[in-house]
Amino acid sequence: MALDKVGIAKRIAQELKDGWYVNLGIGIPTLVANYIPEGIEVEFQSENGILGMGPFPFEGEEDADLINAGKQTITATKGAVFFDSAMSFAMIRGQHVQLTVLGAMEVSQNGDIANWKIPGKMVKGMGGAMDLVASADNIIVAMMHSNKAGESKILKECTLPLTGVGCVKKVVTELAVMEIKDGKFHLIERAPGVSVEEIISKTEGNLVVPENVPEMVL
Amino acid sequence: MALDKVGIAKRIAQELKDGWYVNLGIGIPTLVANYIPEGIEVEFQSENGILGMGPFPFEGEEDADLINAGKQTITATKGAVFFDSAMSFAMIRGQHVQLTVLGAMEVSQNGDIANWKIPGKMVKGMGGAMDLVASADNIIVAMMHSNKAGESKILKECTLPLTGVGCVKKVVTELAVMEIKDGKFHLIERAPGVSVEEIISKTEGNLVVPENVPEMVL
Amino acid sequence: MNKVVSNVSEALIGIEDNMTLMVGGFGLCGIPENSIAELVKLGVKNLTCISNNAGVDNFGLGLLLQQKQVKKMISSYVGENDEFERQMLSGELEVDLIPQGSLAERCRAGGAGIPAFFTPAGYGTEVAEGKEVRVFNGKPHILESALEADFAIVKAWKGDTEGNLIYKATARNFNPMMAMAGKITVAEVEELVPAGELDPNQIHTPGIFVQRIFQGEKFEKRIEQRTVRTK
Amino acid sequence: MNKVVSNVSEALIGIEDNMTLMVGGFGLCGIPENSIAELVKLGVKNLTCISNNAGVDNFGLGLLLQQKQVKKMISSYVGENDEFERQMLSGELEVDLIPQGSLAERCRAGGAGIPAFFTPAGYGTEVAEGKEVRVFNGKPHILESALEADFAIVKAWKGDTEGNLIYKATARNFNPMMAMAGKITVAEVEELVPAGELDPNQIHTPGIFVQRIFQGEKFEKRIEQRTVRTK
Repeated sequence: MALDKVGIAKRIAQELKDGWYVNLGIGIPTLVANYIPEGIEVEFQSENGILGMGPFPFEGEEDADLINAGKQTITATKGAVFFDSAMSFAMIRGQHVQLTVLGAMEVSQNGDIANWKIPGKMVKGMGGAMDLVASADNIIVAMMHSNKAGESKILKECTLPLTGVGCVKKVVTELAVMEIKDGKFHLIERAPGVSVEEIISKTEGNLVVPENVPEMVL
Repeated sequence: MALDKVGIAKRIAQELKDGWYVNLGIGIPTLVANYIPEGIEVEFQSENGILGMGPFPFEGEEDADLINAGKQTITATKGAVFFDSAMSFAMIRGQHVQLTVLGAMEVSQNGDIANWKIPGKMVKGMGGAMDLVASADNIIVAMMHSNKAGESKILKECTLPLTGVGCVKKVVTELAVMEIKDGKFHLIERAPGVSVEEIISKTEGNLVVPENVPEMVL
Repeated sequence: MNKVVSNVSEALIGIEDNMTLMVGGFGLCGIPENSIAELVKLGVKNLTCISNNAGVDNFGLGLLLQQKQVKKMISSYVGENDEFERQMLSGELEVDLIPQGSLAERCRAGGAGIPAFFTPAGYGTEVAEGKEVRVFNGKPHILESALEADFAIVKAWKGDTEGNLIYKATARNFNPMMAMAGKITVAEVEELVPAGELDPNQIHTPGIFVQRIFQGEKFEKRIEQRTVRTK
Repeated sequence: MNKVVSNVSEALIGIEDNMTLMVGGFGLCGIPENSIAELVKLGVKNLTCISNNAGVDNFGLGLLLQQKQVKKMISSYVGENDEFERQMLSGELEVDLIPQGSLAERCRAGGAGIPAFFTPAGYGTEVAEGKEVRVFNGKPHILESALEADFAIVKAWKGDTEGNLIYKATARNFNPMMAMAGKITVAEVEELVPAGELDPNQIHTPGIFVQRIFQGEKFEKRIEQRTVRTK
């Protein structure tokens, strides 16, 4: 069965390593913070100016001056730090953040990503995404395998304006975990109960399928 | 009679204007802070990281963590701020400091200045001087008219490695106040009792001398 | 150096049609509410606004968009601001969208006398069009230029009479860099104190960057996405 | 994220001959005294040191110069350090002298992922030799590149177990930018406190830049120019 958003977040959380600083984008990526594996410690950076982002505040304890990049009210952990946007992107551009998780409209087999604009129709803006994808060594995309019309978003080439070029290392969708290398998607895991055939049929880009594709363990 | 160091500092202090942020170099320029004209308020920046530099501390109140760019123990005024070196030079390079006063070994008639190195003999380093002279709109040099061998330091062209090009606006020596414009020195004032002839004889660079050269009023 | 002006009207004297304004804040967090309200009242038009985003439809810079006072936005994010998106898509509003980190750094560069710098952000995208590309350490970068503004309008938590500013939590965001890059920088603060009351070690924006400061009359501090958990 | 190491020896593990070190401080103010003493003890050689100056003959980085442990200095100021000047003039020591503001900005750039930027400082001087010149707003600028180091060694006033740092007064100087630019950044602090004790609003160096932190055993804090007035 295809994963729900929580499932995707849980699977991505397995990628976290002890001691990492992590930037989580808006949407599914934000949920990753709820499923940190036991025994490891990570710290969350939000590009609007906090390192050490904690959970949502208790009702009545919201502070308009304390939000994340999604403009949600948050809390700060012990040892947290606030800073300005230039310092925040110094951390990001300077590769001090070990992992970036973000959403996408399209990803291509050479690691291109598009997630900020549909010409003539919709413009959200790139926000910090272009800085994040151009800088981070380790980028995981959390997304749905297909759009609402059923068309694959895992492509040979992106059709929408790009956010970054050749930067995505791994994609986690409701169906599969795929690595991107050598200009191809490599199927690593499939969602519990999802067949390799379904993944192949919903993937437009070149997909390398090994003999044995293990199911995710969530 | 030629001015002493204090005299030079007093004359330069007359150039201060209300509301200015001012950077004073090591040596004679430092003394300028003691002669701020009455009724005006200026604030002193020291490039090692303080805005609002106050007088020397009282004996026993020195703080090793509170020094100026000359490594002298200082105090901070009310409303002072400490910052790092990048921020300090952001102020300087970004032209937020209205006046820079510094010393020189040589100045030329097109406003070049040399003050950091005598090849093969002496190297002090440029410290912040190159940033200061390249950035400041308003640079006054405090210096002696001649070197110890009696040779003019007010030159057609500098002979020593330059600190900056075409940047000096005004020079105050023990003998004279000179403005630099149109590739020439312009004699503005002479020290009390110093003759125009003496100034001319000690100035190697082209010197424009008006009919009437007033004495400084200190 | 006393930078105090008596109110928001005095603080904004000199702002005219066709000027470029930097406005601090991220979403509705850390925005100069009082100054924005005054800009609406003044009715200045054809403004170029440099601001990470444009608030929401009915608060923050969204108010200026509603009144059609803005000719051009220089921002990184449109997000949930429908009027912003509508004016942009219809061509009524010029928009220069740039990566958030580049925006922050370009403001800082403007204040710091650095006319241009290289960044990897935006390489291979629309953002790089017409910009110089150069490879450093095997990685392509694009040359970005400094941003400056006729007025920078920022909001701080505390400020003193010398213009020294301290921001609170994530309300700091773009305010410090914009404060550096304004020809005239106006700071509205929640609490204005005499010089000497703030710890000189703990100032976020040194007063040298601030020309005018005043205590804002009222701060609504609207929350855009109220997310909570239950005890 | 606990960054605490038990002492200076543990803090400097991995420093080897031929490495590039950034060392914070301005004169003798804000220098990592304990780490410098340990470097002398370790006897590592052929170091390239990036530091605004080299202390005095018998304190600060001057100690490493005396022991001939330094191959190259990248600094802005020699000043009153006679041994530094002597080794430089005799050619024993390679020296790259660069403007102080460029030095600070190049360290920041190294930490901030900005490979190069334009500055007016040094145009028309020796410093500009071999560097690209470009005119912005009618004024010539030179292209300066980022600096990075194998280790950055900084000194702070207070630090917490997460590596967050606060500096005191003008002892801040180059420390924050160097902390950003080290592949491994070591911070020695006068007072080490548990995470959560420092105000998150008032941190100068966020812990993300610091890999190792320890409380220095002893700080002599020598004063270079004791200037006083009498009551």
